[in-house]
Amino acid sequence: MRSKIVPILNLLEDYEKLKPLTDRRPVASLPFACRYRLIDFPFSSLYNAESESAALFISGSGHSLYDHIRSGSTWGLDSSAGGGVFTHSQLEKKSATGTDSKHGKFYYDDYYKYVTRSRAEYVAIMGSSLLSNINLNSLLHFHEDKDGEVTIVYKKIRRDDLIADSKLSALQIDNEDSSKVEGVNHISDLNGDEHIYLNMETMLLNKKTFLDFLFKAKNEDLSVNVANFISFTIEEGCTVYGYEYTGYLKAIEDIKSYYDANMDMLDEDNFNALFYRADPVRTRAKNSAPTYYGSTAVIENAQFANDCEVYGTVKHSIVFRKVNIAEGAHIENSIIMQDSSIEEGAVLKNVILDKHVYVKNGARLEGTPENPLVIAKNSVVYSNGEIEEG
Amino acid sequence: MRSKIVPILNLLEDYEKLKPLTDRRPVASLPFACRYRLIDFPFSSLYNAESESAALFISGSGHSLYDHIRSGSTWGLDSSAGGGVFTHSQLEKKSATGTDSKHGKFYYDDYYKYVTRSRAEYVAIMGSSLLSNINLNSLLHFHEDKDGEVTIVYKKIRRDDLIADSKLSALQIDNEDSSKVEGVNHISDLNGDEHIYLNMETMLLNKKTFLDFLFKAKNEDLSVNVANFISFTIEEGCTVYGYEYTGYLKAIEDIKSYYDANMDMLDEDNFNALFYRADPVRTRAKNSAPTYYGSTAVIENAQFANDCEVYGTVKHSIVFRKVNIAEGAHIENSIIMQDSSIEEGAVLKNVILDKHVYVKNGARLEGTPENPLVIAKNSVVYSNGEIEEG
Amino acid sequence: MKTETVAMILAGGQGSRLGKLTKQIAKPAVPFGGNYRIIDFAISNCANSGIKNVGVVTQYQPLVLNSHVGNGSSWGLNRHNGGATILQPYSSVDGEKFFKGTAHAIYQNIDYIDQKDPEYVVVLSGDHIYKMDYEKMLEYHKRKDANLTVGVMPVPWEDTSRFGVMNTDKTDRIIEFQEKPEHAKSNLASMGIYIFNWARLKQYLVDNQSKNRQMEDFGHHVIPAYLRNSEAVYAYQFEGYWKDVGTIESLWSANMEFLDPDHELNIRDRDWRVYSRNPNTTPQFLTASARVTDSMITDGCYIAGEVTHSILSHNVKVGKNSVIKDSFVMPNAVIGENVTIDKAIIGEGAHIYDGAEVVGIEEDIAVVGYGEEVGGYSDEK
Amino acid sequence: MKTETVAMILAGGQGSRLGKLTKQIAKPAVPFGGNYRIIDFAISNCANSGIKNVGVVTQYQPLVLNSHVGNGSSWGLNRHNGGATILQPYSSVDGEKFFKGTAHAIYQNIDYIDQKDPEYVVVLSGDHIYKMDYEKMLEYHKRKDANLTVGVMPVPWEDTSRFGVMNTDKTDRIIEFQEKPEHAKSNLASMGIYIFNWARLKQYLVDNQSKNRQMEDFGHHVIPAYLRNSEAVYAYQFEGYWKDVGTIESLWSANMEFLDPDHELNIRDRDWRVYSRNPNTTPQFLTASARVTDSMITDGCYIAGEVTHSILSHNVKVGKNSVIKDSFVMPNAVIGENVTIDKAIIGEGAHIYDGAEVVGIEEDIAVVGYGEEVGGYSDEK
Repeated sequence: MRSKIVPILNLLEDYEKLKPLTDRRPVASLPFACRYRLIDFPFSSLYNAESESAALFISGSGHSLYDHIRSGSTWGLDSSAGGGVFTHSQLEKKSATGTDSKHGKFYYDDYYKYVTRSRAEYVAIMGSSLLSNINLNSLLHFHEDKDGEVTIVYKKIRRDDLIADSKLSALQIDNEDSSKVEGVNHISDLNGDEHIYLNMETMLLNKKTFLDFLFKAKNEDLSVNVANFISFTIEEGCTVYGYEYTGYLKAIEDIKSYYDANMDMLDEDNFNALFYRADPVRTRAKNSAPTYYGSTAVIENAQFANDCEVYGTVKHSIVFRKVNIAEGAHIENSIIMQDSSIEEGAVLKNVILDKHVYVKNGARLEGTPENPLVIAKNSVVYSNGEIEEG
Repeated sequence: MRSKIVPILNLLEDYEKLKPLTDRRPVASLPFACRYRLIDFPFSSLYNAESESAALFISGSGHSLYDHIRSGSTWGLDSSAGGGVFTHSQLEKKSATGTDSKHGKFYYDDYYKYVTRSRAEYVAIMGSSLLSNINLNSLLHFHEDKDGEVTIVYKKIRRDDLIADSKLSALQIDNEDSSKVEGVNHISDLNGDEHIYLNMETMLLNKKTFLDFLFKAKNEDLSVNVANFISFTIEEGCTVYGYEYTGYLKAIEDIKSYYDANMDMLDEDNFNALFYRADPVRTRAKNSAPTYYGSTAVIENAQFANDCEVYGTVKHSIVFRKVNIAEGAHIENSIIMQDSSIEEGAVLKNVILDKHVYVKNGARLEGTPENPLVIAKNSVVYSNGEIEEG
Repeated sequence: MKTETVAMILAGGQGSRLGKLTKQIAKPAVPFGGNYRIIDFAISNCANSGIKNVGVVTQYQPLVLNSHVGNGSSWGLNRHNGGATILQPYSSVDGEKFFKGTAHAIYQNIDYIDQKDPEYVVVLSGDHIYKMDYEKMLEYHKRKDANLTVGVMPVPWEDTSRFGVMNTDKTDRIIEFQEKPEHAKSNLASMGIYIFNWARLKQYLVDNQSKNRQMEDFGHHVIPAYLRNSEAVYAYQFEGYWKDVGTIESLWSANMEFLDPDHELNIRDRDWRVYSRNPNTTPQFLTASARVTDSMITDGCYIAGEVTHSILSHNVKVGKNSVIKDSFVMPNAVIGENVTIDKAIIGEGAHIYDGAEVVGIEEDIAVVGYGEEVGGYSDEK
Repeated sequence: MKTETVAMILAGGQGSRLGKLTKQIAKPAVPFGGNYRIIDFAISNCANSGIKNVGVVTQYQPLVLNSHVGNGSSWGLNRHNGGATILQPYSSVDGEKFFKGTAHAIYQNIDYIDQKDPEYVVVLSGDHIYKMDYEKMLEYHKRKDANLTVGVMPVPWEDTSRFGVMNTDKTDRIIEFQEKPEHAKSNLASMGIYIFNWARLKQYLVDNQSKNRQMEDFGHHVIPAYLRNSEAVYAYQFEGYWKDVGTIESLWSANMEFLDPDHELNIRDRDWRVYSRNPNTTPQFLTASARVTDSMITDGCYIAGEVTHSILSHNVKVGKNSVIKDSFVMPNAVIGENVTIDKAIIGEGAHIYDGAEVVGIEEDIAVVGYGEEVGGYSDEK
């Protein structure tokens, strides 16, 4: 069957609180769970719904993202015959027009062109920072069934599952019909122990609704972004339905929520909810050898990618590709990204090592679960604890 | 045979004088000769030498370049098993370090990492703005034969083949041994009718020579770029040989030289020199239908890509993909980029239409060979000559 | 991922009525329309109909077809677990497996189909020129709750004796099948396009083979067996352009029709593209002496002569003062100066030397074979 | 682009000594080492030796092999006009072409090789585990100005009767060939690796076929014919690790050797990588009850039990209190709780239920076939 969905990925996401991890990469290319990047999740949703194209709206240079996506063939987004990945860089526009475009503002013309040339009937809008695994076909069935103009995905969570100064929003759900959306609230206006309907910023729209909106937004020079789009459509009189997502969700808004999302995967229920469902998560294939665990290795509740060599102790941790862990090294509650090396006697607790970090003999690194210690890419950590940034 | 060359493409090229064509694209992705972009030429040199990887150093977001390159598979630079395209964006570095890196400065560490992990013995450095088709295998044989440390490619031209304020340089060739390079001059210091040895900024170096240089440059915080690299190596006491290129060459430094290069292709000798040689030029394949020439079409010395429909008169012009030319339209000495439409009775002389320009019924656009008229991307040209930029 | 539909394209035939054009390559691999090979239409129909798994069954001179089809990436098939797979004879513990007929070719590739585990199998020919939405036919098949739906089209009554003819009742159910009948009861001809419920077809193929009953050909064996057993067999009527290019004359006239910018095949329709493997070549160069009207020209051509109402495939060279009219020239042909070509098909890589003439008439199109040389030796390179 | 070398990998054999492991798939497609299939070693050798055109000749149960090898992109072969091509039997105007022996398989695929127009053809087996730089062997071949170079390696004298043995003179020229001799004159055994000058080999194959002389097998017919005619035939001695995994015991011991991090096969050598088609799967999950030592584990595994000195391929599940020792487990096997596996090979997708035991000894390794189920039915999903 031909895909009925034309998807737009809004990757103009806020990365300030995720620094230094987002120094050289957008939120969408943050590494996650040994072998993935956050973008893999919405991309895999597209793959599982057999979408043939995706438009990406990116801020900054997108360099690391392009390197990961390449032709998009991993997710069936190859462009050799129709379809393809279409990228739109905010930056490019800026330098072309000489004006400082507002962060997150829609580029109406690019959207218009992309959507009109597709034969698909519905527009899907997704992001990457609300980690989840959404079945777009189910969403589509729901949307066709309800026959409204917009369907927005939400999850019922507690207010304090989110960070204090979260920039996300919550939906007001109709008391009579729990699938109808009546309005949108800022999270910051809500109390800590309330149950809320988190706006997952993933939605399905009728193509015509979307094009009408673009036309109006352009003519009236509106500044509408994903966050306030729903309030806008409700004000415009559209019928907006809410689709409840019941799978794993984590809003990645700062270092701690990023760290927690990774640690969550060590809980089998969370891991299975995100990965072992009918909709597998795909990432770019890399040639690799199996991981070797030496006779001195002690492993307890940990996840690894291929291509590691492990002789030390690893507990409750997430280890990416090509990591070497020497005999006598001790790693606990940590995230070790690819190409890192941990020498004998080093001790790491509640640490995030970015890519290609070298921890020398006997060095100690310790953060707390509330405040994990982040070591920047290419750093060398010396035995005396001194850190040289790369 | 395994490739002996590890190539570096320096695409930090000056684009100021090529505006508005370079408003939204680097020099490397300028469209050329109906179906190519400038980057296709060095990439095809790599393909023909069976290189498996390339490092690209890009300024700005490189968005249009990434979209063209994709996985690099067109040029055998696919990364599924070793090799691949490695991109390094100057911009990324800037925002990461907070300092304003000097334009064109080498990023020593990225170079170092890229070169050391290759098994190849020689480093090739190339650019995209000196349009040519260089056989890297011949260059390699020459280099191995001479057994020097550096071989730089030059072409014997007249000073006034270049623009008055050219930023290029010329080599000083040894009187005794015409293959030895003794120094480098700025073009701007040379007289108009002199024969000069243009430094084509394409070179082959021994890997060790290159790594030694990186080490020194980093330690001493030198600011070396491609243009002054040769003087630097000569000062350091390296033996530098010059390899004479005798094929087609055009230095694309401003709109006129870009226009001339395209018009040059309508001369069979130039066309054959650049395209019909043992080393074919490859570009990303696109699905297309043959071009249809209607019964009213009058064509004289013109080139077309597939997917056009032509009913009008086209003389001495270059026409890209998906261009429609209505009956009664008249096009002369012009470059029409893809997706443009020219309506009945429109007259175009010495014009460059960027992509997706719509020229309405009866509109007249006229430039001169010395100063071709450029119409920016997405513009609409109305019958009364009014131009609406897109 | 569940696969709803697998398409099996039968591309095994030699197509001997195409004479020297099918001596070294299978008929579906014969060039067509400047930028295509015949099989591109069937594969593109699959791609445009959302069918992502396509088995191309072949056993005759498969090299060109194999490298053309590859993994199907040119048609965007290599996505979402889909892809094109070339299916050739092989041996197993049961012995060697050559294909003896259309149905037998499916039987021998049961393993491939079972691997994909589809609900429906669409069986197609690799040698017809048409655009058809198999998804609509599949919707019809489901709506009718059919076990087999046969694609049919009305043909002139006087031609019915050349076709398999389907007699239908008012509900479009097929009640009788006549193979090349002298006195046809209907003018609905089978297009060789079938949608089967896979489980049922497999049962027919396996059961009958194990009982040594002949089940080699769809027309001769399978459809009659279905009808005998009162299976739900329906006819799906196709109305558009459809052409079997099985002879030199039909190949030529299909190209001439294709050339017409107003033809219903409309090659420029962006909503139903015909995909192919695109060669890497130069722009088309029309020199000052060229005169090209009412023609399709493909990238890589160099034209210094006159081309009227013709299709030139990629990399064709035409010298000065040569005239090409009402002809189809395949890729890489070289045509010298002062050559006359009229109502002809020029094979891939053929060389027509200076001053030569290749002239046919509508009823007897002139053909130059692949790599064939015509005319004396000139001093050109 | 000129092609210097084409490699032809003979992957046609059933490998019947591997018993149930080669019933549905060809021997070169049998899984190995956690992340690989046997043929990956030969294809990776080609890729690392700079050979970009690889023909994989196969006729026995080719489906798995075909989808594994594809166009060779997993090995980076699909670049620069190169690529892997699966060569199966086909029919032509000369009749049907099944392969009767190693040399005959090359003969039947002359068209493929001629299309690439190489100087040299490297003939390889698809079922050996080794790392070898064919480029060095080719340099030797050129230096010796040979017409045929045979890859050889010293074997223990007592084993010579199982091999084709090459007697060489002081210049390494082969002066005599003994096939499985009772009294060998040399201990240099043929590895089934040949470099031929293509023009000469083609001449031998075509001439002799046309004269109805047998030229079916390299060992039995071609090499003796070359020697009879005093062609320049040289032996190239290989010194590294090489293993024919033709039996259950040798497949098992090759895996056990592969596991050793200090083994000379060194799978982690970045300068000579062994490539394979990589499945898309999850990270490996070692739970709190897992105990994994001296083992290779692959992505997608979920381990709650104990694994010692074993290789687990991707997506293997091991339940609590199960013990796996000295074993090789193929992909997608599911091992329940309280299971004991020792000195065993567990086939792809096999299911070992709770409490079952699969225990072999070094001389008689236990084997569970593909998709086979062992043990009673438990209440697990």
